Amino acid sequence: MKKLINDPRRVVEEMVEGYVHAHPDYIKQLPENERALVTARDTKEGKVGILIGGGSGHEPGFLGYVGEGMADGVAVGNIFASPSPDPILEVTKTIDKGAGVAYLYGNYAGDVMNFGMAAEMADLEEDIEVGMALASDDVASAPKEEKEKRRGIAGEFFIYKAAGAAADFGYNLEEVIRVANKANAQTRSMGVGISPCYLPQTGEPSFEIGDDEMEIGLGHHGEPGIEKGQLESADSVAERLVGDILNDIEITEGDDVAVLVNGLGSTPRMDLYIIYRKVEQILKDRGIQIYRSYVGDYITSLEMGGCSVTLMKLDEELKQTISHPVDCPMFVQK
Amino acid sequence: MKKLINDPRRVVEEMVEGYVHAHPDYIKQLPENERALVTARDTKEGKVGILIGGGSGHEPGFLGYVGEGMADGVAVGNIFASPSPDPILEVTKTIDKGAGVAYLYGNYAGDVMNFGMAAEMADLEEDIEVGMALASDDVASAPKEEKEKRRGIAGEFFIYKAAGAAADFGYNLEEVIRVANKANAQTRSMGVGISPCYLPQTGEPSFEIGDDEMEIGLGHHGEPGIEKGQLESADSVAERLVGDILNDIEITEGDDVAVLVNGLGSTPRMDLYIIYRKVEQILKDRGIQIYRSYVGDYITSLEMGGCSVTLMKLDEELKQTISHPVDCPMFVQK
Amino acid sequence: MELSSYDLKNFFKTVADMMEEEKDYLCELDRKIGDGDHGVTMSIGWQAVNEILDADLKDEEDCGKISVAVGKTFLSAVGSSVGPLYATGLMKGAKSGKKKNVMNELDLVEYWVAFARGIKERGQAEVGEKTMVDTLEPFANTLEAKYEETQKFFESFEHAVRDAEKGMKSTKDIISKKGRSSRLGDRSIGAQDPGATSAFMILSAFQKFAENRSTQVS
Amino acid sequence: MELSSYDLKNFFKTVADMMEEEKDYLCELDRKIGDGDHGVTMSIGWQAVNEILDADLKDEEDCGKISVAVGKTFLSAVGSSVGPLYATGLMKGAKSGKKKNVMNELDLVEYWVAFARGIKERGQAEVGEKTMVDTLEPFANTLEAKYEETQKFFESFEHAVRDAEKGMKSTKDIISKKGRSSRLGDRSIGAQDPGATSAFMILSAFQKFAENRSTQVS
Ligand SMILES: Nc1ncnc2c1ncn2[C@@H]1O[C@H](COP(=O)(O)OP(=O)(O)O)[C@@H](O)[C@H]1O
Ligand SMILES: Nc1ncnc2c1ncn2[C@@H]1O[C@H](COP(=O)(O)OP(=O)(O)O)[C@@H](O)[C@H]1O
Ligand SMILES: [Mg+2]
Ligand SMILES: [Mg+2]
Ligand SMILES: [Mg+2]
Ligand SMILES: [Mg+2]
Repeated sequence: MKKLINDPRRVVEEMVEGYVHAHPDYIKQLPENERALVTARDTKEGKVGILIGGGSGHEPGFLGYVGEGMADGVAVGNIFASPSPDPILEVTKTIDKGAGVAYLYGNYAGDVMNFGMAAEMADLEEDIEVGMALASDDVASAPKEEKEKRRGIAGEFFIYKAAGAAADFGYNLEEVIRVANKANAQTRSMGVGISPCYLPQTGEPSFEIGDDEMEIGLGHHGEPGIEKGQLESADSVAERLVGDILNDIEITEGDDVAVLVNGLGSTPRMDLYIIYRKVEQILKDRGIQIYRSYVGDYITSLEMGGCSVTLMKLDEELKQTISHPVDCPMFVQK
Repeated sequence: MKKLINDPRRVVEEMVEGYVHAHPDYIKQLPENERALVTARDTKEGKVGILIGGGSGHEPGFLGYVGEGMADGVAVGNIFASPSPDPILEVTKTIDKGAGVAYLYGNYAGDVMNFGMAAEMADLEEDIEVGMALASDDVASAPKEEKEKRRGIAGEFFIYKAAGAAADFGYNLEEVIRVANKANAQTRSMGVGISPCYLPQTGEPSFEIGDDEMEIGLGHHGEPGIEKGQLESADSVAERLVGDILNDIEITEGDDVAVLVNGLGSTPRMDLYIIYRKVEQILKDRGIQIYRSYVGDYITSLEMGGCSVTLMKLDEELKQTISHPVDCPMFVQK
Repeated sequence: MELSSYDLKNFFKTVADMMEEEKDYLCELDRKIGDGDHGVTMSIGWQAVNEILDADLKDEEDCGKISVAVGKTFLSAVGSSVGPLYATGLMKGAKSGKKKNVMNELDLVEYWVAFARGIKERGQAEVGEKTMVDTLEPFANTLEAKYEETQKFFESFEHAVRDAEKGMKSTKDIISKKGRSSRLGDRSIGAQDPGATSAFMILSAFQKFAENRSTQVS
Repeated sequence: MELSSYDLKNFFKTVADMMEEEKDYLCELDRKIGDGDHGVTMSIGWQAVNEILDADLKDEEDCGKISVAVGKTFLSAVGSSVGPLYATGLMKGAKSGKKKNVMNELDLVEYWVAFARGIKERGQAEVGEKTMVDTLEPFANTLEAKYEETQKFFESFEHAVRDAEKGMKSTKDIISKKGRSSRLGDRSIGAQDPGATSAFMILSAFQKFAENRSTQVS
């Protein structure tokens, strides 16, 4: 393992420190809790607050997505570990503008418990209304019939985008949560890993993989996938990933989708665009229309190699949320 | 070497194909030459055309920077190889709006010859006025006295930004070139590599490096640097890089700078922000003011590990160019 | 057998030391079926506990308050899955130590039963789903039953820890149904659950600590 | 000795084949002091040449036009440093083949001298700067002088290639002053320049091709 870090035990603190100093007009740390970050811009009274969060090591996820049009605040966990309720609660208190706060996070045991505890505390101690929407877009992580058991991976990006826009549109908390849940219901992801990441504190590879192998359906914390296979060409990989998605959700001729080809950390943009090329061909062949595409590192796993493909099936409302402008330190859309 | 590609000989074609299909409202390929890409938006008559280019494998450099506020077109080379004069000339013809075209590229023997030939052809065959500004920001690549021999690395980003803004401001060709040259004169970069990249066609690592070593001052094509050293902490690396820069250009108390901490491809954002943290501390200690910071993968070397630090010393005019909004497929600034 | 607030703090320090030693092993287990961080998380949490024991809790003598503070500290430091789980255990256990400088054997039985049941409730897992509940549930059942039957603390605890160990080992052969590893299906078979392992370590550490304590005293 | 347009095309095909074989070696040289792509670039360029020889140039009989087209094709396909360099060489050489279906010995001497000098002019490099000019300049000087002196083509070419080889080998021991490797300073010592090597390969391939050609004919 080779990293440009100092003390492995302090990577999250130092990253956050660097981050807030790099973008002072975008983001600030709350004095109450250094893992609680909120937008530095003024947010409208009466707007639903959007709170995101999860473990560190997924940058730009999640702290990179605080800003206009997406989240108002983020709770930052240790590497690959849910934040504790404390920073979640502090962010909640700060970003509540009287309309309640929507918690958006991935469906992981740890996040469910910590965000759940924070929501209880927000209700009981602070009298703030909290709504929750969980991302469960990873097709590989449970059978179709048990979608609610699936984990959230890169598709979380679309859910933030949708809910962030909805809040900006002036929707109330219930409506924001409805949009977030709809976005999640319409979103599917499928990933492949070709090289592991290394936790700074252990220095060990997150998974073992042969020189000519790929791990299909792996989680974005290096959790084993559903199948180890021979490393194949970009076209075959794209076919496999898109195939699994289209087997899972009905998207047919004339439908509109948003596409995300997401790098896991060390995959060059070159490779991602080569994957995108095939994804586009497959969709085009089926008469599916691409409304907007995102290609790059959106939710990573440190320096893991590989990528995921995400499709979100769009109705008019979701199209509006996709087109809504965003201004975050790590993601800007005009 | 593990990559998500198809035929290694066709990576550039396939990447470009994926890229133009992913962002059809941003960019289009010229029918005359598939390596010639221009903005899909209308550009004002009378605006100086900004043409950038260089080898592939540096994405988002260079094709990612075509869009409003930066470049009007790009000529795409093979991996780590200058584009030939053909696509440069085709782009020139398309983006000339009667005010001439500025060629911005890094100071490499190949680019100098190919862009030079294209400029001659533009003049002789097409009667288009061409101006040229070369990036030579890499402190490690020649002594101070021979700055004109230095190669261009991540600092090219600032030069595109400055010249792109100047063209938008309505400056004429001479003025755009003046701003680009000033930006270059005020910009210094220094990089460090910790793991190699792999050319798709050879599958070989671009340089050899021990498990506990770093290569200081390496080029962004894997050219050897000035010194191999023990891999050190992020803070020491930041001190070394910034130290070398500040020994090379006088930036003192009260001066304003733009900062770029650039990842070479496989370095997590976490590590980049940890480097940034120290860079900011060093500058702050010296009373140098940070006007704006950029942290991420701006000009990469495929999946190389490591980073570079770039400082651009700002006067009022350069500040304006830094603040100017940009809308490119791989970089947006509001 | 009695346990003073001083002993209780010392026990928590023993756990902190142990987790430093076991962290690589716990990470290795978690790499096989999870995200490889269980040892790191336990280490971060227990080091934070270690610090607060020497600071805010230095002069605290209320066993209940100590256990609550340890739980909250652990949770704040780690979040993760095990933050809420162990924190809930420690906070539920705290009730039997409330306003006590010394806990007697019955208090201790109640403490550990509440610890185990609290975790189960928080995580909503059942035995057989390959989680720490596979360690904790048989432990709590045996401890409660044996102590009621025999009124012998050490014997009961020993039995309970033995059943905890069986439970922990049983996680090797079952398919995970909860937490990260639940996505693995058959591929989770053969790997022992990291949380089941750390839970066993804590229980067995307490057994040794208490036995030592009583030999020193007698 | 005479070379027909058919021979010229065959010679270029020989170079294309050779570059496929040598590409790994050339990349390896370039990895030491450059960016590791010289073999790849030569391969891409000469494969493109190979294709055009079978297509657009199939029925072309003007040696000048052939050489110009080969140069342009090479340049378009590769860009890079060597694109403009070799393309300029091929286009400058073309002059002595202009409107000729067959080139005689004097034409060939002029061709290769112009080839070498054209490259030098394009790259603005001097002998001793660790580039292909270290191969090409002594080659051209010897070829020109020897042929003027002896009027013997093969002997002169052989001498010239021998000096080219010496020039190529000399690049091992000098510090680079041009191109990517010029940033290396002392660290460039010990590595032979890739461009000097590929240039030598082309010249020596021509020597062999011409010798073969003349044996076949005689
Ligand atoms: N719902 C749950 N109920 C009980 N234990 C659980 C539950 N979810 C996870 N666990 C336990 O947590 C352990 C993993 O802990 P850890 O690796 O620290 O957290 P994370 O999975 O968030 O990385 C598992 O081995 C399992 O024993
Ligand atoms: N200015 C120059 N004049 C002559 N030869 C040069 C010059 N610059 C570079 N070269 C030659 O080009 C070779 C490198 O070619 P190649 O690797 O294909 O291009 P690049 O350096 O652009 O990757 C060098 O070994 C050197 O011989
Ligand atoms: Mg975890
Ligand atoms: Mg090159
Ligand atoms: Mg874990
Ligand atoms: Mg090269």
